Amino acid sequence: MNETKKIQLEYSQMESDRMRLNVGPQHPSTHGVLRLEVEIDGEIVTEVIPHIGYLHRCFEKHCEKMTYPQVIPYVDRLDYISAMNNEWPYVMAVEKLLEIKVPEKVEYIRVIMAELNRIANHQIAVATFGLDAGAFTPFLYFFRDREYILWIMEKCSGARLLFNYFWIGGLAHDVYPSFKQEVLDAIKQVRKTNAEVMNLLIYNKIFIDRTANIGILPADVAINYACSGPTLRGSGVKWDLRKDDTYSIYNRFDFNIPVGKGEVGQLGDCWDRNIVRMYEMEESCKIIEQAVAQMPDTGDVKEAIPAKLRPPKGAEIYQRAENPKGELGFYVVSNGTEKPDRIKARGTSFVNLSVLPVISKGYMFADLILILGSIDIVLGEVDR
Amino acid sequence: MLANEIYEILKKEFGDGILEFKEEAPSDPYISVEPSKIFDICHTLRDSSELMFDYLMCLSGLDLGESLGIVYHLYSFKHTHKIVIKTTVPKETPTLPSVMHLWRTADWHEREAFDLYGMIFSGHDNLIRILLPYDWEGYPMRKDYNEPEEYHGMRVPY
Amino acid sequence: MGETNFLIKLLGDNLITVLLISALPLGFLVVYALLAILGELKISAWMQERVGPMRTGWKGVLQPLAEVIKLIQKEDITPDAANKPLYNLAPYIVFTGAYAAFAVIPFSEFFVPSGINLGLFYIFAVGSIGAIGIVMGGWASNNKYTLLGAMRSVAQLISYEIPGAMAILSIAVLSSSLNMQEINKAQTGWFWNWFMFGGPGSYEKLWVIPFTLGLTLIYMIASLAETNRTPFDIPEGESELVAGYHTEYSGMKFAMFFFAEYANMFVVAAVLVTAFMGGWNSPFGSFLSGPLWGAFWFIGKSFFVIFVQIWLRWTLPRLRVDQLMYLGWKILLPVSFICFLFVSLFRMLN
Amino acid sequence: MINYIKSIWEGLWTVLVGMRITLLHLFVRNVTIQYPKERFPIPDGTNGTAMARNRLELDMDLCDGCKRCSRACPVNCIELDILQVAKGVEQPILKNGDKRNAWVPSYEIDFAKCCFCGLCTSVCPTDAIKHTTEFEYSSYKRSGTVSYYFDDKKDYDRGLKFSFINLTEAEIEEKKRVLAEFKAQQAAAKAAATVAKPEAQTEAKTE
Amino acid sequence: MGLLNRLDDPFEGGGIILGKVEDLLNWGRSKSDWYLHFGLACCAIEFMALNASHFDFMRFGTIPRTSPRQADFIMITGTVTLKMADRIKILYEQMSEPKYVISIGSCSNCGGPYWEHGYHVLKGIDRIIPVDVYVPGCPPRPEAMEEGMIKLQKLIREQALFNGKDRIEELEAKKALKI
Repeated sequence: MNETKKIQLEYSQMESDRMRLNVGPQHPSTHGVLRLEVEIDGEIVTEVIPHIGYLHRCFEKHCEKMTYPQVIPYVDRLDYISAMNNEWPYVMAVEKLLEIKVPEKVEYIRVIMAELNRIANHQIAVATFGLDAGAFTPFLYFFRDREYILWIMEKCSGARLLFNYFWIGGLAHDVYPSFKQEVLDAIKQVRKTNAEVMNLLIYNKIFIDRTANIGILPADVAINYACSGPTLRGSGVKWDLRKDDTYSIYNRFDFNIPVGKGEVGQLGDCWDRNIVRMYEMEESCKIIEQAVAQMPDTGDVKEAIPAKLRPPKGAEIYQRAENPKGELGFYVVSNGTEKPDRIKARGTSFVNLSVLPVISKGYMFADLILILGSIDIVLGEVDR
Repeated sequence: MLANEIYEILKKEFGDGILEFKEEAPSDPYISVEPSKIFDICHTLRDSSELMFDYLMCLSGLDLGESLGIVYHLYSFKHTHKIVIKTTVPKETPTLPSVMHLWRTADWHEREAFDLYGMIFSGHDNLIRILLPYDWEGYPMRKDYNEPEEYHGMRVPY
Repeated sequence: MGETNFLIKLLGDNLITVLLISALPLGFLVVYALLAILGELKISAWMQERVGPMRTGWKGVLQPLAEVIKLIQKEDITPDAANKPLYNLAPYIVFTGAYAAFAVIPFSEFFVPSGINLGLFYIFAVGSIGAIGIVMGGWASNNKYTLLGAMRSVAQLISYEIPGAMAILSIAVLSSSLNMQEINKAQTGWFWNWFMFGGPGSYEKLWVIPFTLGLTLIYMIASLAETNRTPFDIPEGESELVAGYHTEYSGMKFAMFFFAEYANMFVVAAVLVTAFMGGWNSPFGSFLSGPLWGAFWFIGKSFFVIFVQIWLRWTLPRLRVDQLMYLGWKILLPVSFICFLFVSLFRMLN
Repeated sequence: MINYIKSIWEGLWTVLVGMRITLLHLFVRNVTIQYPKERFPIPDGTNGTAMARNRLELDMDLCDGCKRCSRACPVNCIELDILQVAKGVEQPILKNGDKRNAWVPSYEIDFAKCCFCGLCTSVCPTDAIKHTTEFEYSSYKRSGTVSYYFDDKKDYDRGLKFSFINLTEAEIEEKKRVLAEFKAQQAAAKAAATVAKPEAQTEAKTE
Repeated sequence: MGLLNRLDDPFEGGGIILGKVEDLLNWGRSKSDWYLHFGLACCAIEFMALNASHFDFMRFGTIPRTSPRQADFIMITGTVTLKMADRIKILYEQMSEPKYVISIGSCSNCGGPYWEHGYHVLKGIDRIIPVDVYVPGCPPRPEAMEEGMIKLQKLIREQALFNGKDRIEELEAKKALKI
């Protein structure tokens, strides 16, 4: 079944009726409330027009009305699957505006939390990708493991999904005594399930046939569309903000940047984007192991939290960090009061989704769903 | 390459088109430019071999009171340097050239800026609303925006 | 006919008997469908380290009953733009196709509703009626998703009928009969007499075993496609076509499709069991064999096959429609031809 | 041809590998926690963990009406009124021994709006407002108000707005009256003082 | 006429057979609830967790359906924007009777965190469709959603089919009289 090449469309010779299909906003596999206007010829997609904004929750307007700490709950709700990673660039941006130095222990806890959340996010991404392909069981195995990670986060922050844990200058709560051991147990479980899913789903022949050689995204197109994260790395571009524009304490850890290699198909296909996520989970496990070993036991996580938050007037900063989905940036403009003048979130999924019409043309309708799944979007971040 | 060197290069090429260069901690250094020249400047930024800004990180709209601002955050994969380009347009005639054909990612960013702030990007292929419904009125991120009372028979305020 | 049906022996050949004979599979079907629904829910749950329905009766055993009661009460919507006669007729046609196949299924040595000589042929003929119902339902719903689902379904059914028929044809060659009861009788004895293992014979049959095993596998795959189950559930592929051809159906009409799917599962399992796995024969020679034990073995084996179907469903991802065609036409069909060739050769040599 | 056979073999083999994994899971003990009978361990602030952020609870005997929670709330779901304590006339104390500065005659949290971010609990100086581990208060109505101290605590079907007042209407009236009297007294005293002062001044001037 | 008494008065006297039938029908409906596979925002992720092994929503007899026609109830899990509101109304209308709605989370209860400045957020799903159970939380724990489900099942169990009025309303009226 390796003959599934991109089907060449020659409409000059083959005139046939095209059907306009409306996929979404309520559709089981648009990952939320995305609407795709699809033009299909038989089963072949000839045009895709994404219509977004069905979850436009006025994030940027809310930011103007809130004080700096009050924005954090709203930042959580952007990419609600990886809320810790969302909070981080925002908190870093404000810390840079205020020129706050964060204590050592806080940095380590932040790294551990962000990487745990990265694992949780990739678990959902791979799980829903498998679900799009019709495999339901790996989905539940991943969600079972994700639960163990969420328990750790809940014990630290008090919430299961939207944590409000990273505060400007510190953390909302210190970690609990058995934290390190539980984190190590959780990543042990993650590795076990990953090995299982590799056999059950990723290297399954049907799955390979479904996902290899479709949705090919060349590296230059990816950069021109400003794709980032696994979407870009799946195309073979070795670029990770944690290494290439390093922030926090990531330069202390030893980890690789997995890139797509075109192992079973062409470089930059859906399978490559997916396998990058699987390998990244392993890299995150490595980072966590190192961070747990190096983390200082003592220290106050709240000591650097400022009492008054008034960044200098006119100061502005664009801070980006490696979200599980790619580059998440916050452009923060201060007007000298305790409320920001403007916060713009550069949503990773928003940018990554814009490449969908380009890479899904000429494939079959069933492939469109998989290509969408392989980009791993979250509508909260697309629409903001 | 440092920001002031980039400024020198641009200043040499565009002269009056470049208005200001500002670099003070904690803010990012930025170059503010003439809005009508933005396409040419961005073209140089993208294609000249020593700059090579191939990655548009972010394009944001701003409400500055009397005028609207547009901010471009650029990054270069090759040289790993970044720069911020700023420009302002008056609120009454918020027109400036589109950079969509330089960086395709600007397509949706510009549509979003049009949607929320009402800037007109001339040269954009498909400048329609993106986040809000197509029949929405007004530009909600402007500071003088008032919430509508009703939309399609549904009450909007709480 | 008399000797294959204990009811005729008991009550004589009259109208009441005929009605009773036709009602018996229906009763069985209802009980079976409830069990299969429960089995599907529970087995999928256990495979995923869950527990499945737990709050309906003891450990959730009454769950399917609750579903039937609920489905009876649901409002029956007919879309305004639908073609009403066809729309209303379609679920019944699908169900009829599935139910009619029960007429020739030999449940036991002494019970087969109708022991006609063209049993296998009849099953294949009747099995295709379902496709008409599906395409009727999909087209009449006047919905793009249902139409796509129906089109895919028909393409799939037709292309998988051929390898399935080739597999069954080999059995007809081996047993030199199309009567399902005869095929069963040919496999009497220990389980190595099943046609899955080359049928009755001595050591000479050893070389044909790989081919008959292959045919079993081919029929298994083809039957999955015919019942629209994963990995071939493309017509109702949830991730792309919402719910496929029955997207617009609700209430009892949807229940008909639902029942028909489970009935079809049993029919293909029964054919597989009859043709390849000895039907109502005990696997251990004369141990536990007899008319009632026959029914037990037959239903037990069928349930095992259904378990495998459920097992596969919760393991595999779904194929794409062109890959499905590829698998059907370019892999299953040639392989089944080769197997058929060698089986015929074997038959000729003996 | 070799590729053809190899791909068939790969297909069969990977399917078998997958089937083995799911079959093994069939015999693994399930992890489900059957909610109404069994409970998940919810972190409750002991052993160094954070408090799980579920329904808020207010200890009225600790609340001094400082309004910090209401200001910190990003969604403005906390609404409260305060009534000054008539200092001198009455000297109530809080549970923790401090002097009470204000009575709180109305304190409502609308859990339909609340975003459970925990900012209100972090700013409370007396720890009066706290998150609890309770999450079972779904309701058939949204708009109704549950009076936390007076209603039966098992019966939360009345709504999602919680009123945390432990004063009865009569008590509130009483407090208002006392305050009004006190204020009137103070005003009178002030007036007397202001009247007295100029007199004294004029007296002083004339002298 | 004892049997038919229940038609008018479900609580007093006779009506055993109809009462039993009603109980059976209600039992069937309450134990077999198929929900519309439908996620909107943050709560949908917790809803996915609810379907996963640790919580196992299927214990309650629920099965996800992708088509609204076959669904018995819909869980509004997340922020409903004005752009989306029309669609949800259509979805609700496409569902076949009897149908129920559970509103999950602050956003669908009344706009949640976005109730004050959200120019594009519908402030409460009950402005467009009737809601049976409100589950508070942002997002609610999966157990809280299960509790909402139990409340919905209780509501269905206590519905009166043969006199057109909801039993729950009458019960509440009686309760109010007694108090």
